[in-house]
Amino acid sequence: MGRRRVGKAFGEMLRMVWARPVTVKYPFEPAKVAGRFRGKLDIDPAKCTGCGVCKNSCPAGVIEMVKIGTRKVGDREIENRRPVFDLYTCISCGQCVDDCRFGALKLTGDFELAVFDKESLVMKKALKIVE
Amino acid sequence: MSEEQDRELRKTGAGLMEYSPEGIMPFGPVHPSLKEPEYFSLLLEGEKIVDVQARIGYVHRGIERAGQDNTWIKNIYLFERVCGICSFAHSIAYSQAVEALSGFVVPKRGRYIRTIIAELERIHSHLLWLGLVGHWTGFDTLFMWIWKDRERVLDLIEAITGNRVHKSYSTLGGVRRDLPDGIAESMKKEMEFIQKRVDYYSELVRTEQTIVVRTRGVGRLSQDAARRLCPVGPLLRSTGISRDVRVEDPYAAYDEIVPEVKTSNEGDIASLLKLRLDEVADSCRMILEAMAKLPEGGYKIAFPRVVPRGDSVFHVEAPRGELFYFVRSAGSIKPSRVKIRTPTMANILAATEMLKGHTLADVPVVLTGMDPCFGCMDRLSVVEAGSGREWMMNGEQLRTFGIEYYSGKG
Amino acid sequence: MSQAADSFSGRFRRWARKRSIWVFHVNAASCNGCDIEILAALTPRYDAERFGVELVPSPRHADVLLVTGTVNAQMKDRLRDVYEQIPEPKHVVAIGACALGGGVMKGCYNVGHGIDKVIPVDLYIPGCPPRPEALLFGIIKLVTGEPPDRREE
Amino acid sequence: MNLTPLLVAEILLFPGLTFFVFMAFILEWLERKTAARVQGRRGPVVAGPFGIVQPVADFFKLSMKEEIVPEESDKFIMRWGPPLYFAAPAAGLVFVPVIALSALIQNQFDLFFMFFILSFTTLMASLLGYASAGRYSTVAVGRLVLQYSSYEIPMLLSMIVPAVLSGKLSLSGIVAAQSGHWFVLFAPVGFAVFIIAALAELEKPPFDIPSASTEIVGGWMTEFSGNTLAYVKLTKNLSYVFLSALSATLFLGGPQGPIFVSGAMAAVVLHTFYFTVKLLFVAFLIFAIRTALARVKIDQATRLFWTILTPLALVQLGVAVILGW
Amino acid sequence: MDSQAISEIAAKTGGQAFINGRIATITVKPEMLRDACAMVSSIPGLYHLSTITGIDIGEEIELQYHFWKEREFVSVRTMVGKQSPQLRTVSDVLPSAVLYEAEVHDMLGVLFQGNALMGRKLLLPDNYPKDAPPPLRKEANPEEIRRLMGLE
Repeated sequence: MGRRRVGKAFGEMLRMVWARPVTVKYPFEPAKVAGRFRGKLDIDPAKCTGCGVCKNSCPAGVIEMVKIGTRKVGDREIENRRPVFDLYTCISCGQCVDDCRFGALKLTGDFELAVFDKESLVMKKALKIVE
Repeated sequence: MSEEQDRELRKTGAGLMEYSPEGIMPFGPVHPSLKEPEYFSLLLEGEKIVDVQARIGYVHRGIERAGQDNTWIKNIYLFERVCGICSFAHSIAYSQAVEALSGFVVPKRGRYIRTIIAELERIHSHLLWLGLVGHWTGFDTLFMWIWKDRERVLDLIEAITGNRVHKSYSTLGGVRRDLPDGIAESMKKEMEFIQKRVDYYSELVRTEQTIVVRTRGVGRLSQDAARRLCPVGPLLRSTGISRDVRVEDPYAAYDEIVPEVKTSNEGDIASLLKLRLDEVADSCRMILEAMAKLPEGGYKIAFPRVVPRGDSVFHVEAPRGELFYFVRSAGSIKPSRVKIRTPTMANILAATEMLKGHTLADVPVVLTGMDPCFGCMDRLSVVEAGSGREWMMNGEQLRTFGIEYYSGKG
Repeated sequence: MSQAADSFSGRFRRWARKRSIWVFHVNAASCNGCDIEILAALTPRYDAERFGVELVPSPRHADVLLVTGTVNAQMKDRLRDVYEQIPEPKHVVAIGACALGGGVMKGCYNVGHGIDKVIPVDLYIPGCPPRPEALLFGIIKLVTGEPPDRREE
Repeated sequence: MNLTPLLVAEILLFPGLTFFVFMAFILEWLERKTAARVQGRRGPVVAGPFGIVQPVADFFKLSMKEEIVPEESDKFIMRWGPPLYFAAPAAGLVFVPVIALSALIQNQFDLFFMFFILSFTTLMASLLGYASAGRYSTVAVGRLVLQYSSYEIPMLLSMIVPAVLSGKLSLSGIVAAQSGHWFVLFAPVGFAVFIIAALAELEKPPFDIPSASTEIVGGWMTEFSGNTLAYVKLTKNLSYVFLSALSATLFLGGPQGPIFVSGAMAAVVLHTFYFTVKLLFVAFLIFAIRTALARVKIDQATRLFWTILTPLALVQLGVAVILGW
Repeated sequence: MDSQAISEIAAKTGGQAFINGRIATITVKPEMLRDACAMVSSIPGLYHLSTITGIDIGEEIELQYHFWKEREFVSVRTMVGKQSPQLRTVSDVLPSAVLYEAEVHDMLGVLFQGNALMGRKLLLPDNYPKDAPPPLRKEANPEEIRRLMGLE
């Protein structure tokens, strides 16, 4: 242990002058994100069956099942439902992805989500395709 | 006081202060010292603190109540968000309390991985705190350096868990995913880097005179007071009482990867600096040891949706100290009561004790010294912005006091 | 003022505002996750100062108010006070799932669902918490994407 | 003193007000950029090449913002205080020789005027803080005055040292007496004391006690906004220039340099060059100290100034008296 | 754990001791709570009061005082009626209980006589609706509370 004095940090400061700054180039260059990064939720509408498991597993109550029509199974009318995601309040935990048996959901690495209007973050993708 | 006067008083202070009608003027709750907001009413005499009272609750959200309405699994994500800094400690404390109730045993690999993440989190939390001590004492260079190094720990956490802050990694019955491939090498590299930097920082904080005069002998807590007020974590250990949940009541894989409990007899902020840096170094060692010993096999078991009836008490050593969970199950898909006692709640009394007799300039240092996490404390409740402090005194009084104090001195 | 001079001063004003963004941060009952990410955005790795972002201690100095957390009953008035103390033109950025819509705290009894019910919000940055890069992206979008300038309205 | 049109132009443009305001912006930029560098970051980048106009953008943005004047505050002082505050270092800089060995305006006793300017700046700051009637401002003003009363004595003592060495009481006279041997060689301690006191005057760490943001928010500037804030910030930077210029003048020989040429234009260029280099050197010195240290407490600062720096400055003064004699 | 010491305390305070794995529970009457806590905390090493848990169990409010030492927990348990729950404070023998008691007071409305923090809010907002039950009581409705506080 060295002697106590004022200005112990000078040495390191001088060293830092010659070291390269660690600042990333973002936003001038794309950001490097870890492969596992949990970013924006995405749905593959083709795989979604509307079972509603994701709705039950979502801790933030992001998912709402919306009726988009009916289909006939035998002689019964069954409601066709598809999830709508309020992505602005999604916490990207990935529980719905874990629980989806059909592999329709996945978390992308997308994080550039800032918007002026939060309603534009509501993801209605699953509804459109079926229509 | 008339309503008009009341309104007048509210007009100044840039909206940063609260005003209470008894002629008491607390400072806060929105205060620029970043991090969290807490509330202490300080009764000042000039710059000297005569008495301290804590008013918490600016971050109170009501998480305990919400936990009773959520299913067992959803609660992991909820409780994790009690606090952004020790989020993993919350999720393993809760998971293990529930696992203890149902009697399932987590596979060894899962327990090792939990240990590794918990230690990574300790490193990140301690470094964050150390940087903030730099910030609060006006040493911004130190703050920047430490946060620069801390990013590398966050990179590791992100690579393993997928998020820098809220790990969402522990689940009932283990961890959600296995460690990614090739993490061992980068872990080794980063840990060696951190160890080197920690050596430098502990040298720096022990020998840089301006830091020493701000921390030595400041915020002293005696061992007696510590026994009386029951603080936890580094604050307790800094008074010479060797108590660490990881050693005394091992959970996860701490029975095989044994931490070294550091203590100090000084009980002041300077000793806390040293203690926390030593703990970071020790965590690096434990992570490397755990990576070397990492057993093969499953990392998770399937967990039922219903948890058997019973009470469970569990605690873990979060970066700030003992984090306590009480879980009661009525045998349904929801807990019937979850009680969380966060480390800051236990430390707050000790901190008010530590503040007495110091001056205003010591407040940030002492408060950061205990590493407050008001988000945690009000958990169920939560915070506000900046660190808030209040000090009791009305404007006129304060002005007069200030003038008298300074003219007396200057 | 002549047309040309007006457009010059207008352009100059926009130029200055785009390059000097002083932020004030209010934690309205958040878990600290977003707060430490805001701090991280200022530290060497992300260095928001590159874009003229500076964290100021008093709302009187600020241009942009960063709000994290689901605002609770105790913080509600504080938040509104702070908002009113900021001189025009001012912008509010809501950060994190809680500030946008309550996030995982929706079931709690002491939270509001989104700060836009308390003060007007110009930009929303979702995420729990958003990465520092996402914050940089948001701030730049805020100043270059020409958010409504309320003073001129 | 005759005010000729040329002199007026010199006072307003070069090397007067405009030049020093320009230097103030450049110094702030350099300070931020260098701080960023030693902290491992880049600092301002987007405003102009390498972010060089960042301080300008800050200044104009602030001046175009709404100004909020607290209702409790003293409106008169809030309105007229900032120009006065700004005028203090600006007036002082006119007495500093830059382009020649003698200043634009000189007087036999202008060192006393410097004393006055230094006190006046702090006085104005405390007046402004007090007038704004915020509680944080009030605490800050208390600290400001206490700090002022402790650094003033060593600062003035160390400023008298060059006067004693040269036997003159004007800045131009002191500069003229330094040809070939700068006073820093005879009075290194005086120089050090002056630099440390300058840190306190400028409220930079470790003496940023009156504006410690983690303790008392914005210090005495908490309640300012818009235009007032812009000018207050500019004045702080101008004071930075002023104190750097003053120490370059008093201890480092001002515009004196090793090479002299004949010819008026060349002499102006060289003198300005030497002066700027010295000014930047002192600014960097102040800056390096400020970056490497933590803030001390007010009682510690007071103790430092009264028990260590004042005796040191007195000893230096004694030595200077013997040397000058 | 000293199961003997535990049962002795139980016997002295007229309560029942129950040991389940690493958790020992002593159930006592509210009047004896303070004595029981004092006795438990005087067992060497057991001075650390982790927290006080309050649970609304329908007719009554259950309070558990958790003490901790090494691998063992000792919980002192008592029940108070829900109508006007009152207890004597233990903060004079266990100073660290002050905040925990205040928290239980906030959350469940239990009054601890002698605690300095009674009657003021610790965690709850100042404008917490007066007619709403404390938030952790079973009858409290989070939605309703939010509506009353104007958070909707």
